[in-house]
Amino acid sequence: MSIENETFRPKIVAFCCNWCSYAGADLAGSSRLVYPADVKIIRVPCSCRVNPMFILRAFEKGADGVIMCGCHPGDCHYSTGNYYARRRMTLLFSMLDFIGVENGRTRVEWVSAAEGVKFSTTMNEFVEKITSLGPNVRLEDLRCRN
Amino acid sequence: MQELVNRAKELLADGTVSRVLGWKAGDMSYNPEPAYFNSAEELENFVYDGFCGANLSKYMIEASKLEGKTLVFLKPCDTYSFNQLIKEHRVDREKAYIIGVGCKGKLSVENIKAQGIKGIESIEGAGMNDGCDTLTIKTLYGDKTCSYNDAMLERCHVCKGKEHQISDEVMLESRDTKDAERFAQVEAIEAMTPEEKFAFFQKELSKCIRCNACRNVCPACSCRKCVFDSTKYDTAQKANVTSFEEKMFHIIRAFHVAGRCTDCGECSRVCPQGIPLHLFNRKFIKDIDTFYGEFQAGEDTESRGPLTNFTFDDVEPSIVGERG
Amino acid sequence: MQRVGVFVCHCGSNIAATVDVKKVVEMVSLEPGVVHAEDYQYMCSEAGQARIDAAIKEKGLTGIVVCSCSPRMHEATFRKAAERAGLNPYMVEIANIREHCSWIHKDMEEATKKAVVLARAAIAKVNLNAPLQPGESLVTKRALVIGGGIAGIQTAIDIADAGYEVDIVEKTPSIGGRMSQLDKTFPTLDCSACILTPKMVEAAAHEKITIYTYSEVDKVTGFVGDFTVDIRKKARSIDMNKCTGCGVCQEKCPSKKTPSEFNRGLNTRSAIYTPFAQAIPNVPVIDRDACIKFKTGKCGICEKVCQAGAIDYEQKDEIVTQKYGAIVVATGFDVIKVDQYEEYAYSQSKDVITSLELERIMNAAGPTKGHLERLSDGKHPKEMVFIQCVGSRCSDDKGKSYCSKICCMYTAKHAMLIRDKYPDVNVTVFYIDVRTPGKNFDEFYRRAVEDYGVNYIKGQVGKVAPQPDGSLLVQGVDLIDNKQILKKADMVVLAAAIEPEKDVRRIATMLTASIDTNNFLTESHAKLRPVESPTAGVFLSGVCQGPKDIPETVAQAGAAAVKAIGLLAKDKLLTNPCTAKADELMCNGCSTCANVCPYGAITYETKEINDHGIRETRRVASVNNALCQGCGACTVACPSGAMDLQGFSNRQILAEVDAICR
Amino acid sequence: MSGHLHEDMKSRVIDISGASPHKCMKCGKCSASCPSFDEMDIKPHQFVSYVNNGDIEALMASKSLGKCLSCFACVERCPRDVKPGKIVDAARQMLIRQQGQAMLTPEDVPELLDPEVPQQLLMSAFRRYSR
Repeated sequence: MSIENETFRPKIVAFCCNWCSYAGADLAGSSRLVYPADVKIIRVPCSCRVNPMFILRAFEKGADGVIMCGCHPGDCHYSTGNYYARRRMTLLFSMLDFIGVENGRTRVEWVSAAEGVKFSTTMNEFVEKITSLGPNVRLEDLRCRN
Repeated sequence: MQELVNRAKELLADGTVSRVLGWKAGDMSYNPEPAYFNSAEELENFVYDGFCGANLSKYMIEASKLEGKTLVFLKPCDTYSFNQLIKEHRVDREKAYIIGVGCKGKLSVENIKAQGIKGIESIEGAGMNDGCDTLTIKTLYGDKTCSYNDAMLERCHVCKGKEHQISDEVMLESRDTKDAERFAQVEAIEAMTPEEKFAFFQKELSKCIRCNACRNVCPACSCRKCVFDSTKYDTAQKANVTSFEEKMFHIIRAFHVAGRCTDCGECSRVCPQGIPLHLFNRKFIKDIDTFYGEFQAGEDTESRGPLTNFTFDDVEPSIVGERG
Repeated sequence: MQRVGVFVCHCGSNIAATVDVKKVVEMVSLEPGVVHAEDYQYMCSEAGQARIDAAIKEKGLTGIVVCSCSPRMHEATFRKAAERAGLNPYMVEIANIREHCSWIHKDMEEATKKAVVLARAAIAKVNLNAPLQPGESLVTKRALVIGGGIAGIQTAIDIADAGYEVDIVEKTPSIGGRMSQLDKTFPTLDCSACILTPKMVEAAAHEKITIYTYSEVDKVTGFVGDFTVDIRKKARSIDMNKCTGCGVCQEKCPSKKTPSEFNRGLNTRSAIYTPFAQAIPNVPVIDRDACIKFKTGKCGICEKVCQAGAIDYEQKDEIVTQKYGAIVVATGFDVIKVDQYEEYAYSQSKDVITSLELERIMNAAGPTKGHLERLSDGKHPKEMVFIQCVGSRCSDDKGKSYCSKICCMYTAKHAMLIRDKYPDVNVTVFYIDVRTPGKNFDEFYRRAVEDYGVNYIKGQVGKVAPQPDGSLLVQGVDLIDNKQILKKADMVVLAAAIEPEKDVRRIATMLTASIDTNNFLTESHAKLRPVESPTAGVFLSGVCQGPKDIPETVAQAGAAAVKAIGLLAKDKLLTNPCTAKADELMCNGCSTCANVCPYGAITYETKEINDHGIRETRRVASVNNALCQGCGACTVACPSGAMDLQGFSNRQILAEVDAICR
Repeated sequence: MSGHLHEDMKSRVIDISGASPHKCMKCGKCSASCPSFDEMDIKPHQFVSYVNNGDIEALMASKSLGKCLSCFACVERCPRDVKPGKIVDAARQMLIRQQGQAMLTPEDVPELLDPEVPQQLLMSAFRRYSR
């Protein structure tokens, strides 16, 4: 593989809740539904375990996109976790938009344990989106001294 | 101002309170600072004028641990912070005797300097009995004048109102100072292109020297130990240009106080670099109001904050992209 | 820093065909903390586990990373293996390089790279793992069964026979469920009531079983071993202790126009009613929407005729709160609405009926007293057409994607019974496939064809058109003969798809049990844990889990009972040690965490804290490990980061993030 | 004809029709619903096999193309969302394109308008007789 001609391959972190989305990703696997290897999944017990700091940290360390998947609202294994996660992520994403980080580098998708197809299509879409946005420089570079 | 001192002496004398929390004169006439007064004699140094912007509610966290009651002077906007601290069990209402003190808009010497006035020796016209229209500034280069309103802090132009949310008694008159829309600045930034937004914040945040003044003054940032000093997030380093906290500090700080910030504006007031830090907080407040209904932290001491609450049909995070 | 051992599984060719396992071993050996790395054909096999055991002992490993299939599959296996070798089981992390890597990527180089990254993340995490000890919680020795059909009844009897108290909650006025509506059962053709009624009586008479009919589950809190459930006993308007079940009230009730739910609306019932003669309990309820007394304040006839003085118009809903160790869901099914298939003219003609309606027509206690007759004119039919797969196996938005499983067999049953009792009736069945797996099932179907002369046609019906003469013109196709068929029929029977009871979504939400897109409850493992819900302490019985016939339902009911008994037999349960924990030195005591905790697991205590030499009385959070389920909502709500989640700590997750982004 | 061309025509039919022949479970409800069944040489339920086998030429040569009324009962009633009627429609379009003739142009339509004529008929006629 030559370095010069290497096309941009994004680094993508996916936080998946253990009960629905991680199982959905497993189902995508057992159904052999292909999505790019750029996506790496981190298992968390619930979407409400995802601290906005984790997402910012990923960006800071060079991630180009971060996606969080959880149970559908109403189906949370812990009944209410994803409702809190939904508010947190809405506000965080809005703040990132406010400081000029491109829309679309972050995403939340509700994926049930039965939705292997949805998991796979979501990841394909997300990788495509991030690839089109190119490498993430803004979050890495927010405070560089001029 | 003298009536405040007199009342404080009375309350000390009859044993209602053990000490007084107020402001004392600083080295210049425009920089009074928060201070405890334990006796009538000490109260001779007490001041209260247009430069007493400091929000004393956060000091009540420590004062709540002391023996006896503390008399604290709270301006209308400070009372929101105090209520929020009651909600979070950080201050003890029983340990406080609150005099809700009137406010005619607080001043910033930076705003005066920004008008090209240099070599300031003293400033007159900032007292509670003055007319609040013109400040007379004695400088090395002669007397200058400046309109009171032009010298006011940004937060006073979008004042939340003259009512004290909590108090044992109220003294001195307040004045309407609101002459701007609270969210106008936020909206102006929202209207920018992503490139412009990014350039704006990159410029502002690049000034940050991580002095932590914003954190230290913020009544919502009252954690015993801040996550930025904690080993649990690997974020404890200071002033390292490539570190995590360096880039994300202000976003995370704003997120941590989201739903709890009363918009008291102290962060922007104390920033030595003049970064408009209140913009982060106010953006969250605006979003919370639009997405989840109007909410003013500190209006009461019971209700659930917007981030510890939800409805089944809250907006999805994708609204951020859809809004365009 | 741990002494980490990494074990890379080939999973036969499942992993090894796409991931270069040798390369993974080589790469992970370079990671900090890794002192041992190897690969093996099947890590989960006994030999594979023995290798882990040996490496732990020989190399003094303190942390294990297994690169294999999903942790949902074998995390428990490898934890046990580590424990046997003397390591704390929570020092094991899994890198999922099968479902999340080898199975979805085609390019070996790419897949290998990704596998290495996933392994690195697991290594970074395990380096920060700490030994965890499970806590203990007590088990309430009582089970709740939701639903009083054959599934619920069988489960309850089996649990009660093992010596445990069982409560059945049934929303209708009587237990019995769908099976009580059936006339005969396949493949032996015995009468449904004859085999069900004794079971109902047995349940009712069992000293360990309490039956709440006309009742619903209102609220569920708690967790495995210690659920607290509110049961709403809806106002029956009858004092159950006084009623003798004489039935006079039902006879005299002047309001008799309400469609009978039990007879699928084919006839009517009175406002005060028991759904059917063998109802248990044999105590009526007053349908307050239909009762004249409740609607106008006048009437009160039932009260006057009741010799026992059992009528109580003032009765109110009553909430019974009870603790349970295990909950079995047996909520059953209903048939879908067929009026959406306009081509079958169900809503246009009374003589187009569903199979369940035919059951009632064939039943001696049904609306026609068991005589096969057209509902439009009471005439005896000569030609009957059965249409299979109505709403089953559909990929449109009207029907269900699954096979309803029971229709082929009950249609053969109906056809056979009709031909047996009325040899003058011609019976035609339009089918797509005849599916008869099951003991003596295909023989049963063949008997219908060979011995009873039922005319099976492979092909679907496109349209049923009611004719002016009252007959039905059926337009179908014979795919074998490649001919279109026009057939005049007197009755058409639709094998409507079955679907889970409407209530099941509400119940699943209360139980935090997963449910699939068809509203069937999800089992913990499709093959190996078919009667357990992924929510601990919740078990599945009957059609709520997927389409089943009676023998399968009864078998599954017994299996669910055994699982529940296995739980109830324990005095204590080990609790998940991955719970939240507050750092008292950092805690502000602000109550934010308690506001988001769904289990009420966080309380506050005011205690003396020694903060690096400073002694202070502080309000600090404390987590009840038995209540905490480890969701982590509190950890993010906590402004100071004092609250952390064991097993998924901030540092562990950040280490994974860092490893992935490296 | 080369296999490649077979595949090409097959994918063209699928593209034009938006049909999903692989979803068919051979229930025959399309043929059971078809008002022109008896006049067709290739029956509606057989359309999918022709597509699946790539035998589009035979389909294009079939009488059924002219016999199909485009009533779309088969499309409406198909439980698997296969759309057999659309396959015929697609084959017809391909035939017209091959012959390179349009028997109906948009300009002709206004003259043919008649309040009695259902719009659906016009649309299907247009689909059938124009390129």
